Amino acid sequence: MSTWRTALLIAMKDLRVEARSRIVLVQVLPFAGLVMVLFAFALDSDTVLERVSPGLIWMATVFSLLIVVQRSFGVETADGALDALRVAGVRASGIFVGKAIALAAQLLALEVLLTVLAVVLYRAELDADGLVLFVTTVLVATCGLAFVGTLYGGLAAGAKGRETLLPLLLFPVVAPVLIGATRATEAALGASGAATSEGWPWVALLVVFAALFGAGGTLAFGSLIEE
Amino acid sequence: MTAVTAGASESTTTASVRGATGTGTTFTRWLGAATLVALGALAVLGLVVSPADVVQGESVRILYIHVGTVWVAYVAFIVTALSSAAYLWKRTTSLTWDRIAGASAEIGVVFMAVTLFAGALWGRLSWGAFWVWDARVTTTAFLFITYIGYLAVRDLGGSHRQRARRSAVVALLAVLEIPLVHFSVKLWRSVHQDASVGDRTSDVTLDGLMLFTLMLALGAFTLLYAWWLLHRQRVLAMRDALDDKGLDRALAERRTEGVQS
Amino acid sequence: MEDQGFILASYVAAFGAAALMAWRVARRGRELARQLPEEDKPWT
Amino acid sequence: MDHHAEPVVELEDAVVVLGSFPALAGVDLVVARGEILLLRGPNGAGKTTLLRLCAGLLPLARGRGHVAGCDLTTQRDAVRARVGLLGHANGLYADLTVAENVRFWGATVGATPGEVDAALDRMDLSRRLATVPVNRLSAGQRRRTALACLVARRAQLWLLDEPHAGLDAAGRDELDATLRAAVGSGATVIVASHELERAGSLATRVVDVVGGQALALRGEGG
Repeated sequence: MSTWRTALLIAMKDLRVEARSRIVLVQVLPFAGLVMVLFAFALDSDTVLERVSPGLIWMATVFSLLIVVQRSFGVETADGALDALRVAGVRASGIFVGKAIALAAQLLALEVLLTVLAVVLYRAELDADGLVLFVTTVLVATCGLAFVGTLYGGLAAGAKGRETLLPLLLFPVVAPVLIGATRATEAALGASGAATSEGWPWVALLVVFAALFGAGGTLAFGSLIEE
Repeated sequence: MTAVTAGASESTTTASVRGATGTGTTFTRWLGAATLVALGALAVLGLVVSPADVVQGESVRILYIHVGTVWVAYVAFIVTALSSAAYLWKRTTSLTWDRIAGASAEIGVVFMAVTLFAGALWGRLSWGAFWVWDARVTTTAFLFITYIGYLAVRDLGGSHRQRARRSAVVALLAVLEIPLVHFSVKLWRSVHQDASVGDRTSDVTLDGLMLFTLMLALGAFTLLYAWWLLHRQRVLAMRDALDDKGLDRALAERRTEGVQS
Repeated sequence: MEDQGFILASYVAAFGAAALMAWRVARRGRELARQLPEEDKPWT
Repeated sequence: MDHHAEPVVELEDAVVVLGSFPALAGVDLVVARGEILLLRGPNGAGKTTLLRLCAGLLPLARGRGHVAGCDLTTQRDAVRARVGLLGHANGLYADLTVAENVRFWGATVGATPGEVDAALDRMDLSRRLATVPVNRLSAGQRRRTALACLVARRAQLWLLDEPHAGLDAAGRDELDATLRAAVGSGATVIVASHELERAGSLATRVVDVVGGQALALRGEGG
């Protein structure tokens, strides 16, 4: 079975498990919304909120990424499915890409909700010409986050103390995405006077990040879950 | 400048190093002695003998520590990355590469902590701020946390081989992150309105005795790094051997029961 | 002056860390060496 | 037991080292197609290591081995694709139904829907149980579902580590019937168990795995 077909198979399985259990829909999305509301309480002045809304969107995304990754690999380790995949000789790169696709799909749903909340709660305006930049940023950043989340999620899966290990490993790594996505979104929303053109170098950084961790993950994932 | 304190800190290191027997050999004793002399000289020169800098006054003395330790920290992480690659490349090599990677990361993290601490103090004296969003300093802080994560991964359990492979991959991924963080912070600072403070440490030119003291600092800490790495690698080797021995004994006992039953 | 305190602090940090690590690794080395027969220690 | 049937497992002086401990020290074993072999021996004797070796998970330190026609050192992925290893965990997705689990595992080798239905029928899971989520099944039913996944995955060699653990009497009888049926249709089964009386009647051949540096394989009883 080619890596790509395995990946699609794994991605479909992950999304079906989510459709059946609806954990992300019922727990993670409300959590992300709650985080946005808590940010509003903490910062409480409207002008500040409007200016930092891009940062808050991506902060909430990174927090939620953590939970979705833990759920995604919790499903695998609950009954030894990840070992069973390996024992069945399923290609590790296929598992990596498959789980990354499913993770990316769930993250995109999350980011749509967070953007809507930012517009509603923080009065962020998303004008037409900023939209292209914003959508590109979201797509590329989501790929990067999905690759990194799956890579370190697989490393921490099944390890003792994984709940605290995953944030320790993941947060330093997602820092470039957090900076890049926030600055690009700022340019897209015209927040704090940034022009749309200033956003594109950041998108380039996000593309490099996604490419590096896509390639690195595909190569390394096998040896991370191999016994 | 009180010479007494310099002497005091120097003597504490003398007593402890010379006594090493367990993992010591004649070579490491010579290396230990050389390290002590270099560190002693650094303390004396750095704190007392070398002059204050005409521009920044006494605070230049911290620079010897800050630059010395950041140099060794980066050397340590390069060694960790290289030995991790060496372990992964020729899969058949012994676990020595893995132990060198682990030992080097341990001392790297300690030196990174010292350099961040000294850097903050130096920043406070030169710029009145403990922390500034400078690309290199941020990357250093970022590396500090990343390698704490690496050390956490190292004691995740599993067989020695499993630990070695997993740690090696994480070490190489950490190297992958450095350019990403550095580039993103640099791009971020250049876009920001108030121009970044620039690479502070590089625009300070030292000469004469001060330059010599700085070189001495690099040398002393590198010697310390080498000495420590040798000893730590042997300690890790013994600990692995003990783990296996413990396993042997336990299973041998069960085997004898197995045969009798 | 504030400078003295900071300068001294940086030296104590560096030398203290070095001393602590050297002492710990030497002690751990002696401790483990006692529990292992000669052939497990290639450097002796 | 006709020994000239084509061998599924051939091990010659197989040595496996875990860390620096020789878990298997020179094992010679031949298992023919259609056998139900019982590995008997105390815990830590090397039974599980032997199963994991046959599943292509562990490298051979010395000696040679072929499983399902593939070399254990050079074609380990090929071995893994043809072999099913079932430990205490069933490797199932609790949120998905029985049919969805079996279909997923079949799809990893490109099994056709027909094969999936055949696997479900073989374990008589097809009627009302097929659409039940795994998390509402009994231990015995989960074990049957896991075995159905092995069938769907076209596993020729079934390696079962303490399969009877955690099953009630009815569950165990069900499992024995399932294994006999599987062998009937061309599979080969190796069961590791330290419950002597229970598995004895099931096995066509019993081999003692005795703990010790040299893995003494004695007795062709059973």
